[in-house]
Amino acid sequence: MFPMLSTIIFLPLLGGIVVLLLPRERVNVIRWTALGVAWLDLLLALGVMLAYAQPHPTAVTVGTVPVVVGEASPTVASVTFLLQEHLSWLPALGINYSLGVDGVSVLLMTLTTLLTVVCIAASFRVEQKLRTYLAFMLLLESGLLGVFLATNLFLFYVFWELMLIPAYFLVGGWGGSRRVYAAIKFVLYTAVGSFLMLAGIIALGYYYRTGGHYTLDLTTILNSSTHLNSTVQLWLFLAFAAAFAVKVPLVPFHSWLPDAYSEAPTPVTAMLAGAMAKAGAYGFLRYCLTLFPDAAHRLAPLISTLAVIGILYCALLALVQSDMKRLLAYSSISHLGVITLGVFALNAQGMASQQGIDGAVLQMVNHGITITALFLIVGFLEARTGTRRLEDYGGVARRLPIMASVLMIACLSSLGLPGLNSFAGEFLALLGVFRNNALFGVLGTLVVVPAAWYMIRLVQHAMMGVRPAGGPVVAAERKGGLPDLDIGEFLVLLPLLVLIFYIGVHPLPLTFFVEH
Amino acid sequence: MTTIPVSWYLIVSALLFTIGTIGVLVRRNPLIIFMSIELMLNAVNLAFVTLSSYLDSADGQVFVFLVLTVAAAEVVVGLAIIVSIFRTRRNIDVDEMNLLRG
Amino acid sequence: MSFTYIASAADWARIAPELVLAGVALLVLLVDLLLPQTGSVPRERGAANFFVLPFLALLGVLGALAATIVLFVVGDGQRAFFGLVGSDWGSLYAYLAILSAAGLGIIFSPAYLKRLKLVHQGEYYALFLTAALGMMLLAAATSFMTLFLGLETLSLALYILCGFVTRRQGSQEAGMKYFLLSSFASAFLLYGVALIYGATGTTRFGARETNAFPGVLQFLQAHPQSTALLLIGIGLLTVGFAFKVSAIPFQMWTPDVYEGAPAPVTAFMSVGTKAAALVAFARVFVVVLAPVAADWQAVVWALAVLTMVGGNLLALVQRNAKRLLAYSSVAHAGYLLIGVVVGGATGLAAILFYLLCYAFLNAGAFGALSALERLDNSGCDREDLRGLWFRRPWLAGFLAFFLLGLAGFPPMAGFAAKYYLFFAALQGGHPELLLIGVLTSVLGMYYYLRLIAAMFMEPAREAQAESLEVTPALAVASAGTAGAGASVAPRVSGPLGRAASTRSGGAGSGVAGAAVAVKAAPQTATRRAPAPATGEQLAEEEGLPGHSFAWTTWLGLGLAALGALALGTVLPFWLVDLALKAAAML
Amino acid sequence: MASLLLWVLIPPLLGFIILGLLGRTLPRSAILTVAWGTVAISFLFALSAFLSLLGVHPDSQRVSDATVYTWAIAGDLQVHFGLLLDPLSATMLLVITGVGLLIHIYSAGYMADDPGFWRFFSYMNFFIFAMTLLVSADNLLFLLVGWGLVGLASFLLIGFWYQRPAATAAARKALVINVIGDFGLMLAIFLLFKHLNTVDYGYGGPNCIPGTSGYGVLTAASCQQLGSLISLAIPLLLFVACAAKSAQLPLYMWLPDAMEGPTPVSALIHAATMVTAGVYLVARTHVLFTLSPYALPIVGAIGGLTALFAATIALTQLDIKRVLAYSTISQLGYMFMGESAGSYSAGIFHLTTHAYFKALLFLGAGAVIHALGGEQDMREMGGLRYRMRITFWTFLIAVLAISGIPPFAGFWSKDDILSALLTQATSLSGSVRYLYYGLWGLGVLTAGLTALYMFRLFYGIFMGGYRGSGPLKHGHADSDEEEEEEEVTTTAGRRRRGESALYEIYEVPAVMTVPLVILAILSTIGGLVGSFALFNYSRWQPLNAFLEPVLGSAPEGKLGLLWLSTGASLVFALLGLLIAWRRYGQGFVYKESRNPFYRLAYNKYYVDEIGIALLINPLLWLGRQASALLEGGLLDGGSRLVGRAFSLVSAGGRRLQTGYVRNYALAILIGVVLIILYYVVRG
Repeated sequence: MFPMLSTIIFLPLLGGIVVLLLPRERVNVIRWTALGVAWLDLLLALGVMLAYAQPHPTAVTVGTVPVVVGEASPTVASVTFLLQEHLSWLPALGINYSLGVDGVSVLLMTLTTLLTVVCIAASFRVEQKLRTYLAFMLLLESGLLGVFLATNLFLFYVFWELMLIPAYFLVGGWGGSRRVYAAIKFVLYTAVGSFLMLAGIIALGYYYRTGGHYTLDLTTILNSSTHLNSTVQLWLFLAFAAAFAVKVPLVPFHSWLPDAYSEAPTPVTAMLAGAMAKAGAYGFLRYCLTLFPDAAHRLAPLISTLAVIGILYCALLALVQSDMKRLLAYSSISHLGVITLGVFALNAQGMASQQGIDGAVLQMVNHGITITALFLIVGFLEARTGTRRLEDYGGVARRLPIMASVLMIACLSSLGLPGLNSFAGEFLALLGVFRNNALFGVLGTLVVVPAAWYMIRLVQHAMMGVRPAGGPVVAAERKGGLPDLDIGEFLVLLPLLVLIFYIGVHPLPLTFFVEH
Repeated sequence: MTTIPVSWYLIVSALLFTIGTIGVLVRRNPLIIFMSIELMLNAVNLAFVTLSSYLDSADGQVFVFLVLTVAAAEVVVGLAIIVSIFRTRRNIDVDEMNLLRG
Repeated sequence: MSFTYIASAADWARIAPELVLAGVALLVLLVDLLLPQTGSVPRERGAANFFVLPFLALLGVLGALAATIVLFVVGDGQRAFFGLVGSDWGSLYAYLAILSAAGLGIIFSPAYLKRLKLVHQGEYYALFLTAALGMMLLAAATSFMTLFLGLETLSLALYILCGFVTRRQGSQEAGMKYFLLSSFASAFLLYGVALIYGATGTTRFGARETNAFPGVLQFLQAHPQSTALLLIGIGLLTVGFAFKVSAIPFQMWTPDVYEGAPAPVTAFMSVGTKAAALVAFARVFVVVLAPVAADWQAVVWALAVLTMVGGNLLALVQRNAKRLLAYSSVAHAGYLLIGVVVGGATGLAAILFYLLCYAFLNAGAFGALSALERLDNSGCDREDLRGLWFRRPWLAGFLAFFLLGLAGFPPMAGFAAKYYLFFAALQGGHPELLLIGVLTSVLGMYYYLRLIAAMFMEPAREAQAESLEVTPALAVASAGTAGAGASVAPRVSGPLGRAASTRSGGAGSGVAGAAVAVKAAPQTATRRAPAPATGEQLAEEEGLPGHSFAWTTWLGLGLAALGALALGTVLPFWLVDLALKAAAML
Repeated sequence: MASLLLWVLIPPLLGFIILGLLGRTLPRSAILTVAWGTVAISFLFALSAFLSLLGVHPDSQRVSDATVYTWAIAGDLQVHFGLLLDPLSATMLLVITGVGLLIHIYSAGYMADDPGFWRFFSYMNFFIFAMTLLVSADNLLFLLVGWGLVGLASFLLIGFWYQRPAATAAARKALVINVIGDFGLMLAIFLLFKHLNTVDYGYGGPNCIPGTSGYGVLTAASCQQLGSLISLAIPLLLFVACAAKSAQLPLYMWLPDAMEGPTPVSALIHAATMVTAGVYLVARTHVLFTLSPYALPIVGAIGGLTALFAATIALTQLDIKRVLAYSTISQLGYMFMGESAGSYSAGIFHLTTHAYFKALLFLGAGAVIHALGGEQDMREMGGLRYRMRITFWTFLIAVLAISGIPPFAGFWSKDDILSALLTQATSLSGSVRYLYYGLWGLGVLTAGLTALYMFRLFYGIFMGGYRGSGPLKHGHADSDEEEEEEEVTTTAGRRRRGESALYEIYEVPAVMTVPLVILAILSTIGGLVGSFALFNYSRWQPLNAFLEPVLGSAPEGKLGLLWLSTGASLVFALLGLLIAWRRYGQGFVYKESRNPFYRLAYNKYYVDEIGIALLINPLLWLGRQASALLEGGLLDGGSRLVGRAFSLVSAGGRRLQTGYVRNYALAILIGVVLIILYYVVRG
């Protein structure tokens, strides 16, 4: 069988190498090659998505996740991986090259490829060290895709770390003035978590041994009759959660994020916020929940509490930020808290809530789309005026009507306006949470109020109101340096806008993927 | 003939070794330091022959030869290095050598 | 007190790799004498000299490598010379690491020697090979005698190599320090050996699987209770090994020597010595002293922890890349000691696997630095590395690659190695070592990344930036007109590259010129740099006709990178199995 | 049949899309064609839907539900986008599209000079779409969608002149407070789903079997014992949403500020339709409100207090639109009072008539403002009856209607509410009946106040002499381009005062007066559908009867009580009129009053200031402190500190590395000694 998933993962990597080898002067060739690779990958991903949507009799059901459907009838939903690829790598340690997709990963895979296309297209203005930049972008895509598609924990970890390298270089190499600090902080925070997860993975393989045989294959582990005792589960859960909690991030492990997001070049920020943050939530869902159900049950209140604190606390922080990117960064933490909350919406028996999971996954996709659009618009603005401070802006909607409209739409999506994409995800996730724990549900839902406030504040301060007396924006405007979105920029944003509307109006296909 | 107990030899050897060690620590001239090291090696040699004789085993004696040879080689190399340093610095005090530190 | 033993042909065959090396080492000296003098250029400085000798040395390493592989396949794994030297897979495996490091070190050498105008290459390569020989002997030793012999052989050769740059005081100082301290530590080791000899009556190790050559192991198996003599012997032995693997608190020589020594030598010794000493360490403690493991485990455990924590901590504030790597190698020694503590087949296999991975990464990193180091030992400070990426992107890229590998990022070898080692720790019942190792790795990540940040994310200092920013066009032009400076991009590092580089005068033009543009930039810049501080050195380096052997550096870097990548991705598939088998046979 | 509603929904949506995408390039006529045409089509379909319902017999069959598509399936949650056609939604649709159409027409004149002409109409179309979605959705989720979208439309239109800081601030306030309502609504939906496993309304009577058609929160509410807490929580959460949307205490603050939007917007959204969504929601989900005995009294109490509270503020305001805004709040309170009495149809009835006369009031005010070039201050008006005759007469009708003077529409609907309250009070036992007596009293009192402030407004605008200085040169529609100059002309325009300036004022064009006239007619006769209650309650009230299948029958009152109630309210209304006439009949004279109560009301009881001081500022302060102390200090500083600590240790260790051989040898020796010591100690 054609190794479709491997192709999807490694195509960007190869593309990156090709890009590196292109002659430096042929800037356009370089750009279009990178974009072409990203597009090709997106098409492949879409192909897989379509194939997945077909009824699949050959699906291999490889394990079960307890999910509660309905109040009274706890049932068991199965985890089914399709398009599996398997290659012995280091069988002695249970390390294999195994890939597979299920409904969740198929969505995130497609999201990642889409965002890469968008972010690479948005990077056409990058001039310094273009080849390397694009190569790193593509490498980042490879890493992310690997994270979403790996079904062996070792492989998962390899990709998990692999995506850190390009992210580090992209933040540090092309970022703002405090880029080095931000990049190193980002990597160190992440590294503490990931190394703990590494310890956890090693231990997991160790505990899931039969005879002298170790295994790290998710499929084998989920089908294994070995049941870890709850203490072991607890520690392993914590080890894994450390990595995911930093990546998502949960408060108080989020300190790296505002720095990294605000210092990174905007398309990179968009990638980080749009796709990479999802890796953490995905990890919670795919690993913490399924591998350690008892521990998840015991610790769900803790994680949920952190998530709720993060939701409200970061919303509060977003209210007072004057740097647009920092504002979006905090809003991002806040929204990801809802996703985490949805994932950990366990009921009294420790069963996950289907609405919670559906909503969380939906929200991963939605947040990816929305936050990417927001960051890109802010980036476009910054490219025109050289400033991200809200105080410098005001009344530019008249010069930038299209940009203002697009920003408005993205902000509305972000604040969870019913009828747009984020609403669908947040509603389902919070519904699931509320059902199983009313308190968390209420507190989580409360976020809509500050979210509306800071998002509207962003739109209004940036685009509306009175034009400031002076400052960089006015200066740019006087110089005529304040053109509206050009066609290229608009095309970059267009797919995101379309999805914002489409998913809002008709999220059924996405929930279909999650549940099948 | 009264035999001297083995332990006496070993104690002498240990004493010699200690003296050598102290020599390394307190002297500043690399030549003397090196001589102290040679003293340590010879202390080891004493232990080897003693034990060889005590255990009735040839290994110890072979080892002594080995150590002697190596020590000789070390002298060559060591002196070469010292000379080379002396040529450029006109000074071979080890306490003057802390270009590399930290 | 008499014995007869006649060495058989099989004995010689079992030490074939060592023989090859020894032979080639002598040959190198001989050839050095015979090389013709070309015109007014003294013999030692002749172009042939820069090519023939390293080539020959490399050939020797390759020959030894071939012999090793042959032994892997057809060797009987028996001990040679009455149980003095092993030819088991464990030793052979160690050879692989040592020879890889030696080979890489040799490949990095010509460009370096030429740039620093270091002559006397016959001695250099001969000593290089001798050091490798000593290491192999140390790794293969199955008797304290051979062990001592190997140890001293490698040490003696390295003393000289460390002090090889006679015009650099740091180098001399390094040689001196290494010499004094190493002899000092050897004395302790030797005393320990004597005491153990006293306690057990033999200096042979004895094999696990046969009783053909009974030794310490057999004695201890028979008398597992430990005497004071034995314990103190073991303690002193520990000191000797700990010194060689540079475990804390015996690590102090490491940074000084690594910094002072010529970079290619450091590349070689940092890996080779460590590999040889660790294999010997592991063999003596894990295999031979296994019956009294309870006695020494705590000490080694403490050493391991101290070294992991201390090595990483000390590296944090280092600003010199060479010193930083030296401390990092201390830290890596700490990780490796986990394998000794854990013991068992997995522990040993983990050590072996780690060593091979580490060989490529560390040798590569130092190799990259060898292209930067100047005669006065400057050029490797973080300040100097700032903005390296903008000046020499490929070099910076390689260095970053190796640093990331050392930091333990997949898919480079460092990660796989660490994973296996940590796995061994857990399996061997030492989860605390796993945890400590994992957490100290975070510290490690910081200083590696800080260095990378300096290269990639910080602009060069003002003066440097101005003089060294060279446009590609300028570089192309210079490749064409400056002539002598035609150097090659890494990917044309074969014969083509050599041809291009030896051609002088207006050769590099057209496509070739564009291809070399990447590499030529810094060089041109160097030539144009007016910086008075380093002017003298630069002028000195300019005296020689360019880096006509720079391609060897690229070759070395490429090989190291390839090795590191392959070890991290493809090879573990069977290499770990191999290491496992090898470990069982140590 | 319900699928007819799709054709009510789609045209305005299409209009919005067309205008939003292409409006900038279209000529005005095309914009108007699209904007009017789509709403007109919508209206026609709403009308036909209404008529088709009338054709169905018996009454109880007047429900039709059509599923358009499946929105999402998540576990046991199934959400379909479905349309519900029943008397309630049909009535609402008719009001929305009808009044909407009139206001669309009117706006063509009002907004004629505005550069954002196309944008205005696209937003307006969007509003019509959102509002029709809200009322025609057949489940709570899409109600929520509509609920959010009307909030958005309101936000967009309040902040239509986005360069005015006051407008953007008002828009933000409106949105955030509306989102608080959304929050309540979401929680209510969550609670309902948690206990009933559905978000559909359901139709066709009680149905306790999940999954069957017609099962829904409304039909299944009584099936489960929800417990007193939950059955109170659900209506209260719903009412949070209603209070936010319909500007009830304590969430009313946004509505007066919302007057920053163009006046047609105030008429359509902030008077006639959107703000009544709360009233609609209570009526729609009245089943849930009856689950707990405390829910409706609470609703009533809040409504009553709001009615009085807002009326007192309205008494003192000078900005004519603000007077109308507070009046709207007050009237909405009325509607909730009516619903709290169990007479939901009374609430809907008042909603309908209120839509007519309040829209008329706003449009009239808009005409005045338009004629005066943007002037909204009553002190600068007066005597306009001479120059704006149509506006004058229609405004008078509206004032009479809202004041509850027979036979105008407001009289009937207000009486319906008051009598329902009295009926409820008498029919109940226990202490709760005193509440209803109190509410009735409040209602009557407010009726008087309403007449008072409305006539004050009326006299202030139209009667007496002209106090202003002619129309402002640059209109309300502040131009997009040169806002700096605007400031200058605003002050320059105030040079001449008195009668001569009056002649610069002209009646607004026909495109604006025609809607006024139509609305005036509706305000006059619109109450007749409920007029016969006074004579025979049960048989002669068509609207009541029409809505009965949905809203249930209102408690039947005694005829005597009805007359009592009517009489009282009429007396109070006339009293208010009289006072207003005495005080302002000769023209409005503004006097700074030192009366503390007056000051209090004039400053809107300082609610905004208190809210800012107690809620907003502390929150922002907290955010800033957290940003500085926790983020910058604790977390960032903490991680720096950790790094610093490691560096210090490292630097310390580095100092040990002295470079002296002998020190190194000493270190080795120390190591040796330690190891030997270990072995010695260990034995």
